[in-house]
Amino acid sequence: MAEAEIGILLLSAKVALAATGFSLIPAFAVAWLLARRRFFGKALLQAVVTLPLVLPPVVTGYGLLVLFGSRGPLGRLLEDLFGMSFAFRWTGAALAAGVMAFPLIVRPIRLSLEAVDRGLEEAASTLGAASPVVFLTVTLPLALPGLMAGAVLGFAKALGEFGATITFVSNIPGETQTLSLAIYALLQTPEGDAAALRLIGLSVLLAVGAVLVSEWVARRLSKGGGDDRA
Amino acid sequence: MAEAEIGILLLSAKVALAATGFSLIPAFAVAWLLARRRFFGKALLQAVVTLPLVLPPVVTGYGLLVLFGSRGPLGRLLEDLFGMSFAFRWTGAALAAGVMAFPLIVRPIRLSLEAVDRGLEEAASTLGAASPVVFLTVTLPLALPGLMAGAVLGFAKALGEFGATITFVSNIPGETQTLSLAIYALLQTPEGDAAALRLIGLSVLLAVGAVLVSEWVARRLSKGGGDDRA
Amino acid sequence: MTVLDVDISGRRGSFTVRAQFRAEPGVTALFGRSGAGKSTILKMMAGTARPDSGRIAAGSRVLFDSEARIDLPARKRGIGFVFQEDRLFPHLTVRHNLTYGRWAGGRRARRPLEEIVALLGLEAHVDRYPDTLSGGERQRVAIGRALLSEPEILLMDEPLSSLDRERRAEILPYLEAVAAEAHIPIIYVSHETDEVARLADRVVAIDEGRVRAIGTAAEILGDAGEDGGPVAILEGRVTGHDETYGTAIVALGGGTIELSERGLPAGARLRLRIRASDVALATTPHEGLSIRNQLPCVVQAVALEGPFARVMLSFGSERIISRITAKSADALALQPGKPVTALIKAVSVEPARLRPVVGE
Amino acid sequence: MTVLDVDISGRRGSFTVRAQFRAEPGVTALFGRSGAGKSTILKMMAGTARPDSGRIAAGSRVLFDSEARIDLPARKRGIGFVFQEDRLFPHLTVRHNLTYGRWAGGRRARRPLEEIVALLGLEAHVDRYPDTLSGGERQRVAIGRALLSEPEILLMDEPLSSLDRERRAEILPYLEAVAAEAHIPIIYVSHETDEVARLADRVVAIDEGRVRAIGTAAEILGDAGEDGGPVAILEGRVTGHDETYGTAIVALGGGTIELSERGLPAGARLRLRIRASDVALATTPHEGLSIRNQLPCVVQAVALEGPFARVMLSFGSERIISRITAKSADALALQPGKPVTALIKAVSVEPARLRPVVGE
Amino acid sequence: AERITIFAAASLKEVMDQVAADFEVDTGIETAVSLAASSVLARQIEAGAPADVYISADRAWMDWLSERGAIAEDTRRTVAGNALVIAGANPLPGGADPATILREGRFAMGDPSHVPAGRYAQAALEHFGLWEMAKDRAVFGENVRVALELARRGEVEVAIVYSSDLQTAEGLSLLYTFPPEGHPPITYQAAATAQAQPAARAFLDFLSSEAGQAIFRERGFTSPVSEAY
Ligand SMILES: Nc1ncnc2c1ncn2[C@@H]1O[C@H](COP(=O)(O)OP(=O)(O)OP(=O)(O)O)[C@@H](O)[C@H]1O
Ligand SMILES: Nc1ncnc2c1ncn2[C@@H]1O[C@H](COP(=O)(O)OP(=O)(O)OP(=O)(O)O)[C@@H](O)[C@H]1O
Ligand SMILES: [Mg+2]
Ligand SMILES: [Mg+2]
Repeated sequence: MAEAEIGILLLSAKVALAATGFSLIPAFAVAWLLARRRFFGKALLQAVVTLPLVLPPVVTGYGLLVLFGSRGPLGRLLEDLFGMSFAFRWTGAALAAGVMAFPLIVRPIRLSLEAVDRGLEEAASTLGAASPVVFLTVTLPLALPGLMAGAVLGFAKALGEFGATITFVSNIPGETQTLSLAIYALLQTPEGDAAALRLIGLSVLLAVGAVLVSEWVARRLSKGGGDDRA
Repeated sequence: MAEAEIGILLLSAKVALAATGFSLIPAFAVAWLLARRRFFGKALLQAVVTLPLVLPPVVTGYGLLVLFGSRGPLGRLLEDLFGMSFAFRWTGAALAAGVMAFPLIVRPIRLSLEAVDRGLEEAASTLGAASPVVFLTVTLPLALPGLMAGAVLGFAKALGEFGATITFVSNIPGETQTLSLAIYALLQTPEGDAAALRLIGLSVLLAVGAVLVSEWVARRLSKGGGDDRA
Repeated sequence: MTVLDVDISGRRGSFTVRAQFRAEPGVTALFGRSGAGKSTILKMMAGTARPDSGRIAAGSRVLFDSEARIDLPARKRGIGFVFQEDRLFPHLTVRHNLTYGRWAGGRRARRPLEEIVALLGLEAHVDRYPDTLSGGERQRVAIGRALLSEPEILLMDEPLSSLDRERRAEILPYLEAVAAEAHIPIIYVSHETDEVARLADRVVAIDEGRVRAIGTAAEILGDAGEDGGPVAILEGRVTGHDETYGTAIVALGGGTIELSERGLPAGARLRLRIRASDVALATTPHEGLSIRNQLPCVVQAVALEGPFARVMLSFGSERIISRITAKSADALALQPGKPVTALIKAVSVEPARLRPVVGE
Repeated sequence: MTVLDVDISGRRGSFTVRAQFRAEPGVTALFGRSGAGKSTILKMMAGTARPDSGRIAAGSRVLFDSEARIDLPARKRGIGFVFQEDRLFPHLTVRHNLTYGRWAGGRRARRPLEEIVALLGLEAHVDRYPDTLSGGERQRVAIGRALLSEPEILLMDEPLSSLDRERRAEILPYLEAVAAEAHIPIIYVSHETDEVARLADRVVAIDEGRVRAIGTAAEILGDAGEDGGPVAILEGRVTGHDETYGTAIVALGGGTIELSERGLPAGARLRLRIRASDVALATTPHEGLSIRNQLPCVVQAVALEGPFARVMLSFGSERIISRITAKSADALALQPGKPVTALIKAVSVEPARLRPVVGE
Repeated sequence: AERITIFAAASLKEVMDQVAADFEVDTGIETAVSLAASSVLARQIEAGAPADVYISADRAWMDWLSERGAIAEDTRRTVAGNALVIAGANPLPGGADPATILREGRFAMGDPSHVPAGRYAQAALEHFGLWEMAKDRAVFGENVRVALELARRGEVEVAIVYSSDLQTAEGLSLLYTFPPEGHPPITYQAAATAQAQPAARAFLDFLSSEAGQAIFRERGFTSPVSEAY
């Protein structure tokens, strides 16, 4: 494996991990709102969350470019406030991947949250647990399968994300060129096929690895139930 | 709304519906295997199912071309057996969308199936119900939320699918040019922005509509529990 | 006539079960402490848990045989199972839950739905979904669902545990009738010695996964009345009535006893349940007492149990137990061989179970 | 000392509840048929269901007040709730379920975990997950979880329904002790009149969502003994012992009664439970009988009930009920004003509840 | 070391690999090449992408950037041209003309609505009066690579592509080359962006140099037709 390929692999993993990692909490929050609250515009929120799935990725990419580019309103705001910049950086690739993965993470979590027995949460609160504690000790562990499923789908999607990423942060080797983008570049000419196949192989390995790890984790969790003792 | 745009809209809806519709049963079967059976290579199956998510869509598109093209082994087989052809047809667009949507449909169904109380299936069988009947009267209704979630995610993805579709069946107006492809094409030319925005609006409407319908159906189902009497 | 033959051993986690017993038509009670393995045995009989080895046969039908590699699926075992946790279908109305065995299980209808619904007092709830039912209502639906599946074997795991006494009193006779009419084996798990004594033809005592003892209710429960005290169970036959007072005369081993129970057909066989604490003793027959049943007995044995004395009496061929204070036993100078009069109030004698005149 | 004041009305679907009662420290039983609304009332007290209007106060702490718009969340109500369905946390071991109130609820530890585990016989199961526990084991964990949360009010919804008699006999005294020591109100739902009579200081009879009657166990259950017959409940005080035979002498309204129970402290107040069917009558005192308690009474009333006669007797200031056959009543020529001797076997008198010498 | 970022049309992948390597050897200036669709790159530059050089396969997007003042106008130049050809898997007996080749069966070409090669192909066919007859049998690929692949796999009979694309495609042979006068000139333009580093000019000069042009020609591109823009 060439050094460049290792670099691409590591970058992809970093981008996908960051995308999934940073999406999980907001996704859980949105899923919780959708599963548990009744409010005006709930269906609309669900629709908005689903949007990145429905639109061609290029559109989402352009949207991100307009909002989070170095000239975009949000991009400028974040730059000013936190010195955080997404434009044409790996962070931007992670943002794009995160946005695209978001609906895939939200749905399974919502599904799991809806399936959590409210009676158990009631029992927890009669035992004196405050809402955040009930959440951490009962709701969250019981929704874990959904969280896992969401994380796996999200991570896989983040690995494979292409359209929004290339549109938002371009295809800059070493900075934003993830596996998907590199494969795309190689596929532009027949000569690149061999190299592309190697990268595809890497992608597949990464995906299989992630799935195996997730299945293993899921099995451990379902066996143990987790040691959630505070 | 121009006539062409209506045509594109209808085609998109047709492709997405067909993709989701035809994916549901195999997706359910795969989800069932993954949720209920222990077999060698189970994690591998899960990985393979997840693959279209991980790979750049172009790769999946090429893969479909190789397998299901009119010269591809599966393409030829299907042509010979059923006179079914995918190449450059809307059916091919549906196939591409279906394959890309597949992992998104499988996961929530699997999640729901894993959450179904096996005790209820046991109870059904002690009451004399044969396995397929237990499945139809107990397992399926109880896994319905997952089926719904999978269908919504799948439909949304099918609407938005772009990379694999354009690679597999190209962009043939009236035959394979879905909303996504049309939007993409418009965005490629500097003058296309206005028209693209209109189509994006259409996409958003379609997505919001689909989500609203699904939420409504879900609410009805959870209220009634469904009249599953045979 | 189906006789159920069970001889299985198996495991659930670290818990092992080894059970062998026969259940003839009628009620066989599984009796034992919490965690003894009763539910596990039922599940193995139903086919929802798998024994490691052994054989289960219902008459000539082999349900399970590890050697012959027979393992009928649950649905082919012809069972009706009232699970300890109710296991109602949450997505079906009470009505569709009740009739599930018919529309999904293909079991033929014999008992009318209305009869069961009325018996269980579910009239107001048939179109509701289980999630809002009260605990007892859920349990009643579960009973009805099993009864309506027209089982050839009925397995009931504490079916009446969350029901009030009035409701039990309505359902119990129905279960007795089912057992008598349908002539099917009913395996009944219960902690209520009353219920067991009343219903059970046979009691299988389970302890730590093994069968500790098998016998009649009298033999097994003899030592465990409803307040923990001993109970004697006598078999008798109705010989006459006192129409004025509505009492029945029952002939027992060596005499008769008067019973305050109307409507017992003459000739009917009865099982009488007499709590040891309801039996007082006197050294001579007494007049001017409200206690009408004064049975001439002979003391067989006197066992001191702390402040109590348990006195075994023979009354003709029957055995009666009396529990009195040790002080009284001393005062009466009881010892084996001494003839005494057992005083049993007519209202203390409970007809544990009425058997049809025919049969046996 | 917390007195619980409940006055609420509310709905669950089409079912309406309207309940008003007071629960002082000690055990208040909610008694009523399946579907009467007992669980609903408990849930409203616990704060897991919301009444439409009314007020719930524990001493000076207002838990709910629709007018003052107070609605304390469940966790702040200081309750321990044993739900009818056990509601164990499936993802936590038995140990972590039991101690949940401590590590998640911030309730301070008072009772040692080991004591509760031993009481409930869960030693072998503390590190298991609930899904493989037997029905009774689950119920015991649920009881332990509530007890260990150190509640100021204990709500128990049929906590012993799936436990065997031995286990009940172990847990009941503990509950009595909790009620006595901790001086907290316990609201106890049960169908077992025995349990209720033994435990309850007060019984609230619930019927179709309303309070039908409130009173002592004697008043409410007077008409419903464990076999459906009437029961008298007398209050007495231990005055002495017979060490040789292990019996206690209890002074009642107008005399004494001998009780076969060891270890009753002299001076302790007792509640005695006497089933009407355990009381025989004689026109004269008798010798040579194993029945040691012969109380001189006066017939107050005789009511015929089919083949039975219910005889109300006054014994000093106390009331005793006797149930004999109508035939005996005629034979003894019972009528109001007639002096008779009530014969009560020492073993038939059950100390329903022991109260500490202090208190009240 | 100095480092410049080149935004180049994806179809220039091979050329850019070679050019970048040679340029670095020559000057010691490192390059990073971002390959994507011309439209995507143009919009990114307009949004402030840190690109120093833009190389477009499509004049229109260069014009679009120029209108917005996003490129250094004085550096804009045509760096290569291309020829339009018909490629197929089965070599035909010589002398075939487009009318014969395209008489029946599906053929692939770029999407004339947005892919430049498609626009040129439409123009060329119109030039021969074949467009109306052939357009319903055309398969519009999103990029040349797809069109080539379709032809190579036999999904279509032939594909209309650039001669440079044919260069490396195994199993395909040249069937016909369209005369350049039949379609608008095919040009690849390059320019430094408005905020480019000075080294961008060196890179552009390298593209126009003998060494740079040799690489283009080696890959099947033609010399830039001089053209006024
Ligand atoms: N999978 C398992 N792993 C370990 N122990 C188990 C498992 N399943 C059941 N047990 C244990 O087996 C014993 C018997 O369980 P079973 O449910 O048969 O008891 P039971 O007699 O029905 O008790 P109860 O009256 O409380 O319902 C219990 O102690 C239970 O904890
Ligand atoms: N959401 C609801 N919609 C309609 N009816 C309801 C709802 N919730 C409860 N009920 C009804 O209210 C009545 C009282 O229920 P509750 O659970 O309080 O009874 P209970 O006294 O605890 O009975 P059990 O002894 O059977 O547990 C029941 O008949 C029940 O069906
Ligand atoms: Mg059990
Ligand atoms: Mg209840």
